[in-house]
Amino acid sequence: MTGNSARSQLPSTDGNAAAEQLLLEIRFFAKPDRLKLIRPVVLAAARMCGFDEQGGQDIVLATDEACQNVIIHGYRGQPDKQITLTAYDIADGIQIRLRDTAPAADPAHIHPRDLDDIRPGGLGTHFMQAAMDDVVYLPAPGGVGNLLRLTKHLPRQP
Amino acid sequence: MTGNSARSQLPSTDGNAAAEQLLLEIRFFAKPDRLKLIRPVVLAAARMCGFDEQGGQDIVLATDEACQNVIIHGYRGQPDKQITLTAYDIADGIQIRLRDTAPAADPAHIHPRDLDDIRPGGLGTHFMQAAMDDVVYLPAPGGVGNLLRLTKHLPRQP
Amino acid sequence: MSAPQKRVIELSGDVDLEHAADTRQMLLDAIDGTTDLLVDLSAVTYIDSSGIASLVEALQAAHDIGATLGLVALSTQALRVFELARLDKVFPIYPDMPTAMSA
Amino acid sequence: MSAPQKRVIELSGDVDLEHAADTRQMLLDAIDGTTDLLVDLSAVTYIDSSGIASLVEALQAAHDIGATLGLVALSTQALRVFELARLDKVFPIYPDMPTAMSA
Ligand SMILES: Nc1ncnc2c1ncn2[C@@H]1O[C@H](COP(=O)(O)OP(=O)(O)O)[C@@H](O)[C@H]1O
Ligand SMILES: Nc1ncnc2c1ncn2[C@@H]1O[C@H](COP(=O)(O)OP(=O)(O)O)[C@@H](O)[C@H]1O
Repeated sequence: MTGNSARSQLPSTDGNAAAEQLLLEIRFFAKPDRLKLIRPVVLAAARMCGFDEQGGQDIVLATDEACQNVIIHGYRGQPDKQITLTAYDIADGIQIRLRDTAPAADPAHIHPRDLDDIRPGGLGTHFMQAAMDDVVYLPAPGGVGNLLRLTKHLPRQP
Repeated sequence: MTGNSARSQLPSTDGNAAAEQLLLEIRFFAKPDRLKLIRPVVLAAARMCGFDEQGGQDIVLATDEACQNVIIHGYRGQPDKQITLTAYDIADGIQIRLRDTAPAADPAHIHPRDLDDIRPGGLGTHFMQAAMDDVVYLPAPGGVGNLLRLTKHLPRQP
Repeated sequence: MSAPQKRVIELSGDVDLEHAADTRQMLLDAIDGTTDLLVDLSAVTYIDSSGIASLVEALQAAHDIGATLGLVALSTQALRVFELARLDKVFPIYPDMPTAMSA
Repeated sequence: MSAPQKRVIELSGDVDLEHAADTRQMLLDAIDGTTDLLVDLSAVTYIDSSGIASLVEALQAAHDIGATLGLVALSTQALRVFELARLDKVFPIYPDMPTAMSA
């Protein structure tokens, strides 16, 4: 029932940093057609955290690629599984967290192809690394699934 | 903890209609600065359900006004309270549901000002009625709070 | 030009609940004499009932001192909101600044 | 015009995971002879790694039959994605259709 999730309380922080502020939580089924709903809200969150259009587009790309990987590799296309995305304003940037309930991924096996070995695929994790400052794969807090943390800091003021 | 809400299952429907499909669920704190994150995702959901730009903008306006009323009248500005928005593709249109945990609102007291009595305020509920086909205030399922259901059907094909 | 002097106030971005207090203050601050006012909405990306409320309050404050307040360069979204509120007949609305200036 | 004939394929909207199968099929279907191909990206609103994958596959299929495949009119976002993948030196990239046609 929808009612249950309405009454569980949104976390004001995850306990890490006093300066971080939860902007919103989105839950959606792990289907390719949902990504067009996620991109605009991630862009708006990036702008709210102070990123310019280019920075925002990079954050959108990284988040989109991360969701694609959960859909394809984590859930192997099962469309009834869900992804939970939270966006945090971390004062000097943004942090996006993606949670899934897929089997635990082994970070050692998650890496892009060699960029010089030109072939279709193998670029998603490269985009995530190139677009963000920090990409961390963690086990989901409290058990089943994965937590991916994407962090990007604002460029220093000149 | 964020982990709790990740494991409670998203409803595939609310039990009403077989044809309705949950597009996504968003939870956010009831603060005015969050509305700019909500508008673009509602627009994207409206486009996904088949609405044109004008229809999408009407749905965005109605949803935004509904959130404003929860922030101002429901929660009376308390910024630690939350709103849960779900968007459904109902095959011939869209349904937006807003849940809050504010004291039960009395629908008899919720109405716009007389449009001819020109003064600041009193237009939000008018915009909701004018932009949507159906606006229903319900008690939240399972107890505390309110559930607002905004429905708009696609224009008939010529 | 023989038309009376008009003061132009520019609103921009999202004229929404987040910015309602600033919008209201900015408009009311501008009404300090009998100069007629034009509110340039060309850079407004979104406007809602809170923005409309500020503009209605400013219109009434302008009328109180014998001034006028016109709206200029509304987007499709802004025009739609004024029409839904049936305020498109209450505010003078001009498509662009030259038209508004020579009205 | 003395340039060899070129076939233009137009991609539009979000060239993302949702449309990956269609994008791939459309591109591969176009590679049916030795005609050189130009992919017009001017109407593309977003492109991700799945779109890039289809274009890389099409490029390789074109090369296999001795044809070329160029990209035309990339948005800032699209160009950025090709640069991040270091594919901006692998694909011929043209700012607009006239330039691409006369190349
Ligand atoms: N969420 C994930 N769960 C499990 N494995 C993953 C995940 N993300 C990436 N991987 C692994 O990392 C590899 C590289 O990912 P990526 O660079 O996005 O390219 P691609 O998805 O096209 O293979 C994938 O092929 C997969 O084996
Ligand atoms: N969610 C709500 N909870 C309680 N009362 C509400 C709610 N929404 C609207 N109302 C009541 O309905 C009235 C009209 O609302 P509206 O047309 O949006 O104009 P305004 O918010 O400017 O007063 C409000 O003044 C309030 O008394």
